[in-house]
Amino acid sequence: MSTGSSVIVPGPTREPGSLKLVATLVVAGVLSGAGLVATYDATLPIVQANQARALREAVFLVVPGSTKLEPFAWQGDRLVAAAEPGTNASGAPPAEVFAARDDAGTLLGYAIPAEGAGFQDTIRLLVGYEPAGRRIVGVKVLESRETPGLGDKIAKDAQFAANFEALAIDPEVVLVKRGEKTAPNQVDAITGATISSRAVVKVLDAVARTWASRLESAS
Amino acid sequence: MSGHLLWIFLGAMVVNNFTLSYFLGLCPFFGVSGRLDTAFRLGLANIFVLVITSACAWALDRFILPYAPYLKLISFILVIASVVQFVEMAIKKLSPALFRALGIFLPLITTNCAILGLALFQTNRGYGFLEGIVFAIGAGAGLTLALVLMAGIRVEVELSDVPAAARGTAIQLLIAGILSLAFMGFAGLLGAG
Amino acid sequence: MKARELSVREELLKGLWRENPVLVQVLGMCPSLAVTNTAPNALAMGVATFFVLVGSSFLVSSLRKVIPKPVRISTYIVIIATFVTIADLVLQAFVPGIHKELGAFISLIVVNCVILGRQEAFASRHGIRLAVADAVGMGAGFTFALFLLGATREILGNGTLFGVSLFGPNFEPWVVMILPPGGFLMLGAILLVFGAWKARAAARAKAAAVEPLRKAAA
Amino acid sequence: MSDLASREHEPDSLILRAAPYVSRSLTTPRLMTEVLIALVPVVAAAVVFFGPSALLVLAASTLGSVLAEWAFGGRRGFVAAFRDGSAPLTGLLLGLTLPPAIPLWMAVLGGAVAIALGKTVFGGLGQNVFNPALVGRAFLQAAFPTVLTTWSPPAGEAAPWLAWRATNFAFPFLSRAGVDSVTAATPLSLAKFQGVTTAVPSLLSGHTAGSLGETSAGLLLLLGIVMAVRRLFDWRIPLAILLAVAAFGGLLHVLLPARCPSTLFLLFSGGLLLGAVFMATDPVTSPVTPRGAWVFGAGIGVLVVLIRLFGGLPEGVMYAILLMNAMVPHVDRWTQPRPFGRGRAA
Amino acid sequence: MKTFQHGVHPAEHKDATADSPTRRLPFVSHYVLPLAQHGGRPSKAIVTAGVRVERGDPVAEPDGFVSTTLCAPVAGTVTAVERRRHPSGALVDAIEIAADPWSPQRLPSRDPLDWAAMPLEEFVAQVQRAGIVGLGGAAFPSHVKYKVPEGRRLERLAVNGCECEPYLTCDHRLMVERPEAVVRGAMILGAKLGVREIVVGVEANKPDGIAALERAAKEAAGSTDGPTVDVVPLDVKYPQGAEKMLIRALWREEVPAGKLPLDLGVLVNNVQTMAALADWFDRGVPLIERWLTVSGPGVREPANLVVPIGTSVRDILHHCGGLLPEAREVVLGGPMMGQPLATLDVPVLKGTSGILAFTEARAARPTEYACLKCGRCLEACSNFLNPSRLARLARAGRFDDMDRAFAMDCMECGACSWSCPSNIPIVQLIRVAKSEIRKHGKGTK
Ligand SMILES: Cc1cc2nc3c(=O)[nH]c(=O)nc-3n(C[C@H](O)[C@H](O)[C@H](O)COP(=O)(O)O)c2cc1C
Ligand SMILES: Cc1cc2nc3c(=O)[nH]c(=O)nc-3n(C[C@H](O)[C@H](O)[C@H](O)COP(=O)(O)O)c2cc1C
Ligand SMILES: Cc1cc2nc3c(=O)[nH]c(=O)nc-3n(C[C@H](O)[C@H](O)[C@H](O)COP(=O)(O)O)c2cc1C
Ligand SMILES: Cc1cc2nc3c(=O)[nH]c(=O)nc-3n(C[C@H](O)[C@H](O)[C@H](O)CO)c2cc1C
Ligand code: SF4
Ligand code: SF4
Ligand code: SF4
Ligand code: SF4
Ligand code: FES
Repeated sequence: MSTGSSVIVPGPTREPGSLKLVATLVVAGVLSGAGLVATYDATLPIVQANQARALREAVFLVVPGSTKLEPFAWQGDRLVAAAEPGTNASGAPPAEVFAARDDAGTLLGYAIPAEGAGFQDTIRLLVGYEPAGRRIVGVKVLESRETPGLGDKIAKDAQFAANFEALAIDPEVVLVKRGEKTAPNQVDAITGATISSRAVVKVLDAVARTWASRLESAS
Repeated sequence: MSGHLLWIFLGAMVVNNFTLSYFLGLCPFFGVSGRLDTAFRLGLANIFVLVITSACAWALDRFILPYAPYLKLISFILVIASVVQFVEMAIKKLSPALFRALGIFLPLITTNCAILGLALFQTNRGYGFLEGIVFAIGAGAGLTLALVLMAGIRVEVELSDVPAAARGTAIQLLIAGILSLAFMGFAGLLGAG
Repeated sequence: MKARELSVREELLKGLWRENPVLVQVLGMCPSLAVTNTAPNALAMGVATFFVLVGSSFLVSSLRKVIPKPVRISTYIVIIATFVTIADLVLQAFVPGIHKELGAFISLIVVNCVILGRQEAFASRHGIRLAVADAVGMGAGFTFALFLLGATREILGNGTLFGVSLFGPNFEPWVVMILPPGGFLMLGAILLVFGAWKARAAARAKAAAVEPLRKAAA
Repeated sequence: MSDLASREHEPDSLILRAAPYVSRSLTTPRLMTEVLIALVPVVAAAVVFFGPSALLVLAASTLGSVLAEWAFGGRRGFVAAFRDGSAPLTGLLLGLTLPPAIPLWMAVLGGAVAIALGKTVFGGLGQNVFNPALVGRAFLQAAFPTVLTTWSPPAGEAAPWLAWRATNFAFPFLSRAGVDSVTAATPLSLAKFQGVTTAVPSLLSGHTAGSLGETSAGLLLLLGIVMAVRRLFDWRIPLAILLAVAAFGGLLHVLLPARCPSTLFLLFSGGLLLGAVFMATDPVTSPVTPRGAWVFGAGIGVLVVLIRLFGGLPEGVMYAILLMNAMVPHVDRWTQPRPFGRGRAA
Repeated sequence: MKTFQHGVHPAEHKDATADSPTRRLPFVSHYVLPLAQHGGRPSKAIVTAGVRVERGDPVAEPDGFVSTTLCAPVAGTVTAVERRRHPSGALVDAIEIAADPWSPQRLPSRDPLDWAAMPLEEFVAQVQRAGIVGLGGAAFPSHVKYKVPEGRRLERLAVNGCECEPYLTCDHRLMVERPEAVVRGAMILGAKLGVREIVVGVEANKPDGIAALERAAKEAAGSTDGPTVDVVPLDVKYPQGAEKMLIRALWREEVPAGKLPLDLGVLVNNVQTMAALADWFDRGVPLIERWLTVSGPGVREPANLVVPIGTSVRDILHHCGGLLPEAREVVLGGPMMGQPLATLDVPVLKGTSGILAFTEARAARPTEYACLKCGRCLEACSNFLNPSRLARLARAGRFDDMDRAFAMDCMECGACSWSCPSNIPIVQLIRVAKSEIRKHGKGTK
C-alpha cells in the first residue's frame, strides 16, 4: 500500500534517451516551480497579514491595554531589534520577545512565547510580563493537545485565566489546590487537571527566572 | 539537557507514539505480516531512514528553505528519497549482510508518511540537529514497538474465529484503538507530573 | 482500450461507493484518521485532497504521452507536491484556523496512497475526460468517507456538528472519540458495520439463489 | 446360564468417544463460578465502604456485559452469557474498578464495551487479546476522564451510609448537571499531587477513597492466597507483580526518596492488588507458559511503578496490564519450553 | 522420590481391585485370535478350519522379523480362519478356535531351556517363537528390541512396573503374586544381554508390590551371572510408565526426540513381559494368556483376571457379573489411552491391559468450552509441548506450523486433555494432525 515502492529517483542512466528523461524532469521542475512561486507570491501577503494579526491580538491580550508591539531578541547581554514575525528579512535574528506599548508609546510590558511538557504533548504559551511590577499580567495558550474537557481548560477556564491577571513571580510561581490561593504568587489549579495546571506554572516560573532579570536590565 | 532529550525520545516513542497517537506509518502497521522478525527488521529499517531523514531535513531547513520556503515539500520528498537510495547503494557495497537484513524494506518506506511527517514535525518544532536525531530515533523506536506488538497480536487473531464482519481491516483498527487506549497510560511521562 | 467502453458516469460513481478509497480499499488511512476529529477538519482535508487529486489527474493524464516511463513516478510526485503546496498555501491564507488544526497533515497529502495510486493506476492510462471523472469520483468518495468519520466523531465526542450543539448543554461527550483511539475505534466500527451489512447481503443473495432449488426439491 | 444372562444389562449401543475417559473435576464454568464466589467478599467490602449504591454500580456493569454478550455473542452468545459465567465475571470485575459515584448508564456502557470491543470482536471467550474488563474501563476513562477520576469519600463520612449517590442516577448520555457531590482524593493522588502518604493500616483495611473493589488491600491479599491455593489461577503472576513492584519501587525509594513513596505504600495502594489478583491473572490474556508468567508479572510491576512515579497519572495498573496483554504473544513465544529430548542446540 | 517433570495425577480409582487376588477366568466356548496382535506385520496363519490344536501350539507364524508367533490359548478345534471384528473396529483376518470341553486344558510344560548357553541369535528366535510382545500396552514384538544392532550395546534394563493409568491393577497384582517370575525374567534378560544394571520402577502407591519384588530380588540374587534386580519406588504421576519418562525418572536422562531408548543403551520392558520370558524359558509356556483388570463404575464385580488371549470381552464381562444398567461405554486399556469399543463381541489381545466400563454420567460428552489459555495443559505435558497452541493450530488446519511446534513429539498420553477445564479434545486433535503431517511425508526429526 505504501506509495513509494517504485520511486525512481532522477539520476544518470545509460539508457538511450536519458537526455529526454532529464529534460522531462527539468521541465516538470520548472513548471512546478513557476506554479509554486506564483501561488506563494499571491498568498504571501495574506498569510503574513494573518500571522501578524494573530500575533498582535495575542500580544495585546496578554499585555492588557497595549496596542503596539515591537520584536526583540536577546543577544549577548542585551535586547536587539528582531525581525517582524512573518517576514524573513535577512540579517535580523528571529523574535524571542515582544515589547508591548500603548498608543502613547509607553512600555506596558513584554509578551514572551514559551513552551513546556504538558500532560499529553508540548504546551505553547504566550506570557505577558510586566517588569515594573515583577508580575505576570496575562497568559494565552497558543497550542496544546491536552485532553478536551480536562487539560484543555487551561485555555478555556475563566477562573484559571484569572490567576494570571496579576501573578507575582517572587519568590517563585507555585501551584495550589483550587480555592487555596492566599498569596499573589500562587496559582489555583484546575480541579481534575492538576498536571496541565502544573505544566503551565512550570513554564511561567521558567519564563520568570530567565527573563525577569534580562528585561529589568533592558528597561 | 539530557532530560530534555530523554523527554523528546520517550515522547516520540510512547507518549505520542507516531503510529498510535499521530497516525503515521499506518500502511506498514496494518500491512505488516504476522512474522515477528519481519516486523522487527521493518522497524529497524524505519529507524535508519528516519535518522537520515532527520539529518536531511535539518540541513534543508537550515540552508535552503530560508531562501525558498515554498520548496519545502518537494525538496523534502526528493532529497530524502535520493539520499536514502544513495545510502542503500552504499550499504549494498559496504555491508551485504546489513543490506539483506534491511535493504528490501528501504524502497518501501522512503516515502511513507512517517518519514515525511518526521521531517515536517521536526522543522515545525524547530528542533536542532541533535534534538532531531533523538526525535527520529524515538519515533522509529515507537514505530518498531507498534509494529512488533501488532505482528504478535495478528498471529493470535489469525487463530481465532473473528466474526466475518470484523475480519480484515476492521479488527486491526479496533486492535489499534485498544493499543492506543493502552498507550494513554504513558501520558505525561517525565512531563510536568 | 476500446474493448470495454468506460463511461464517465460509471467512473464517477465507483469511487463514491463501490470502490470507495477509505471504506472499501482502506487506503489513505493516515490522513483520514489524523484529522477527522471534527466535521470541519475532515471536510477541509477532504476538499484539499479532492483538489490535489483532480489537479494531478488532469495534469498527469494530459501529459501521459510525454512523460517517459522511467521517471514517471518522480514526475507524478513533483506534480502532486506542487498541488499540495498550493493547497497548503491557500488554506493558510484563507482559513488560517483550520490550517492550524490540520498542521502538517495537509503536507502529508503528498504521500497519501490514494493520490499516487490513482495516477499510476488510472490517470496515466486514460484520457483527460475519464481521468478527471475518476479523480472526481475518488476524491468525492474520500471526502465523503472523511466527512462520515469526522461527523460521527464530532457528534459523539463533542455533542456538536460543525460546532452546533445537538443535544443541549447537559450532554456528556465521549471525549475518547476526538482523541487518537477514537479515530481507530470509529473507523473500525464503521468498517465493522459495513462488513456486517455486506455479509448479510451476501447471505441473502445466497439464500435467494438456493430458494428455487429448495422449492423444486420440495 | 440364562438366568444369569437375564440379570445382565446390555446397552443398546455403546458410546464411542476418544480417550481420556477420566477428567479433572474442574471445568471452565466451575472456574468462573469459583472466581465469582471469591469476589463475594470483595463486593461485600465495596458495600461496607461505599454504601448500598455500590451494588447498583456493580449490577449495572454486569448487566451491560451480559446483555452485550447475548446481543453480540453470535450463536454462542446465549450460552456464553448465561452458562460459562465469563460475561458476568467481566462485568463484575469492571464494576469493581469504577468510582462509586459513576452514573449507572456509564457503568452499563462500560460493561457492554468490555464485552463487545474487548471480547466478541475477537471471536468470544478465550480468544481475546486484551483483558475485556480493562478494555471497558480504559474506554470509559478515555471517554469520560473527569468522571473516572472523581472519587467519593467512603460512605458514612460525608453522607449517611445508607444515602444514595445522586450522581449515580444521571439520565443516560447526560451529565449530572447541577449535582455537586462531595469528592475526595485517593491515596495515590494524595501522594502524587499533595505529597501526602496514607498510612498502611488504612490501606489494608480499605477505609479510603478509590474504586469500589480496590480499597481493601488486606482482604484482596487474603483472597489472592486462597485462590492461589485453590489453583484458580497461576500464582506466579501476582507474585511476580508484587515482587517487581517491591524491588523496583524499593530501589527508586532508595535512589529518589523525595519522589518515591515507600514500598509498602506502593504495594497496598490503588488497584495493584485487585489487578494483580483478579485481572492480571485472567488466563486468557496472560501467558500460557510458566516462565512467561514471571516475565508478564514482572513487566506489569515495572510499568506500574514507572507510570505511578514518572507518568502523569497517579495510577497505572490498568494501563500496565493492557500493555503487557499486548506483549503476551511474544512473551509466550520467547518462553516456549524446550521440548523433552531436544537439547538447546536442537 | 524420583520422578519426571510435569505430568498429572488423576484420581487413581484402584481400590476396587488393588487388593483382590487375581482369578483365572474359566474357559469359554470360543476364542478368536486376530493375526494382527502386535506392532509390525501380522502373523501368517498355519492352520485351517477343522484342524485340532493343543494348548500352546503355534497356529500362526511370524511374517518377517518384526512379527511374531501366535499360539493357541486353548486345546480345541479351529473352526474358522476368516475376517473378524478387531477391537479397533476393523475387520481383520483371525483364527477362531472352539475350546474342547473335555480337554483338561493343561498348560504346556517342558524342561527349562539353557538360555545362558545359547547364542543371542537363538535367544531372540526363542522369544519370537514364544510370541512374546510388549505387554505394557504397545504390544511391540519384544525380540526386536533384544536384537541390538551392530555397534550398539544395551547397558541398562528398566522394568516398567509403574502402572500409572487409573483403574488398572493387573501389573500391581502380578508384582504381589508372582514377584519371583518378574525378577526371574528380568535376570534372564539382563544376563543374556549383558546389561550392567537392572531396575524395576514401581510407583509408590504399590508398597506391597515393592516389598514383594524386593524380597524376590534378594532371594534370586546370584542365580545368574548378570546383575541383581534393584527396585526403585517412584512418585505417583501419570505418564510415568511411558518409557522415556520412566528413563527420565530413574536416571534423569532424556531420550533425544525422535530417538529410541536404545540410543542411551536402555531397554524398557513391562513387568508382565518379564514374567512371560520366565514362563517360556523355565517352563515352556508361550504367551497364550495375560493378566488384565476389569473395572470401572459400569462393572458389577470388578476383578483382576488371568485370561486366555482371544477371549471375548462379552464373556469376560459376563464373568464379572455383567454391566450395570447405567453402563454406556466400554474401553479396552486404561482410561487415559484406552480404546472405545463399538461392540462387546471382540477378543482380548496380547496387549489388552484392562476392560473398563463407564456409566452414563461419565460417558456423556462433556460440553466443550473455548480454550482459556490457562496453561494447565502445558504443565501437564511431560514432553514440554504447548498442547493449547497445538490444538488451536490443528483446528485452523495449520499442520505445517504444528510440525514446527514439534507435534510429532507428542506421545498421545492424553494428560493434556485430562487437565483441560474446557474439555478440549486436545490429544484427538493432535492425533489427527500427526497422521496428516505423516501423510505429507513431513515430520520434524
Ligand atoms: C483520559 C485522561 C485524560 C487526562 N487528561 C488530563 C489533562 O489533559 N490534563 C491533566 O492535568 N490531567 C489529565 N488527566 C489526569 C487526571 O485527571 C488526574 O487525575 C488529574 O490531573 C489529577 O488532578 P486532581 O488532583 O485535581 O484530581 C487525564 C486523565 C485521563 C484518564
Ligand atoms: C519401527 C520401530 C522400530 C523399533 N526399534 C526398536 C529397537 O530397535 N529397540 C528398541 O528397544 N525398541 C524399538 N522399538 C520400540 C519402541 O522403543 C517402543 O518400545 C515401542 O514403540 C512401544 O513403546 P510405547 O508403548 O511407549 O509406545 C521400535 C519401534 C518401532 C515402531
Ligand atoms: C503415555 C504412556 C504411558 C505408559 N505407561 C506405561 C506403564 O505405566 N507401564 C508400562 O509397562 N508401560 C507403559 N507404557 C508403555 C511404555 O512406554 C513402554 O512401551 C513399555 O514399558 C515397554 O515395555 P513392553 O515392551 O514390555 O511393553 C506407556 C506408554 C505411554 C505412551
Ligand atoms: C482467575 C481469573 C481471572 C479473570 N480475570 C478477568 C478479568 O480481569 N477481566 C475479565 O474481563 N475477565 C476475567 N476473567 C474471566 C474470563 O477469563 C474473561 O472473561 C475472558 O478474558 C474472556 O475471554 C477471569 C477469569 C479467571 C478464571
Ligand atoms: S498400560 Fe497404561 S496403566 Fe498400564 S502401565 Fe501402560 S500406561 Fe500405565
Ligand atoms: S457367570 Fe457364567 S461364565 Fe461366569 S463363572 Fe459364572 S457361570 Fe461361568
Ligand atoms: S488446559 Fe485447555 S483451556 Fe487450558 S490452555 Fe490447555 S487447552 Fe486451553
Ligand atoms: S498427549 Fe501429547 S501433547 Fe498432550 S500431554 Fe501427552 S505428549 Fe503432551
Ligand atoms: S498513508 Fe500513511 S503510510 Fe500510507
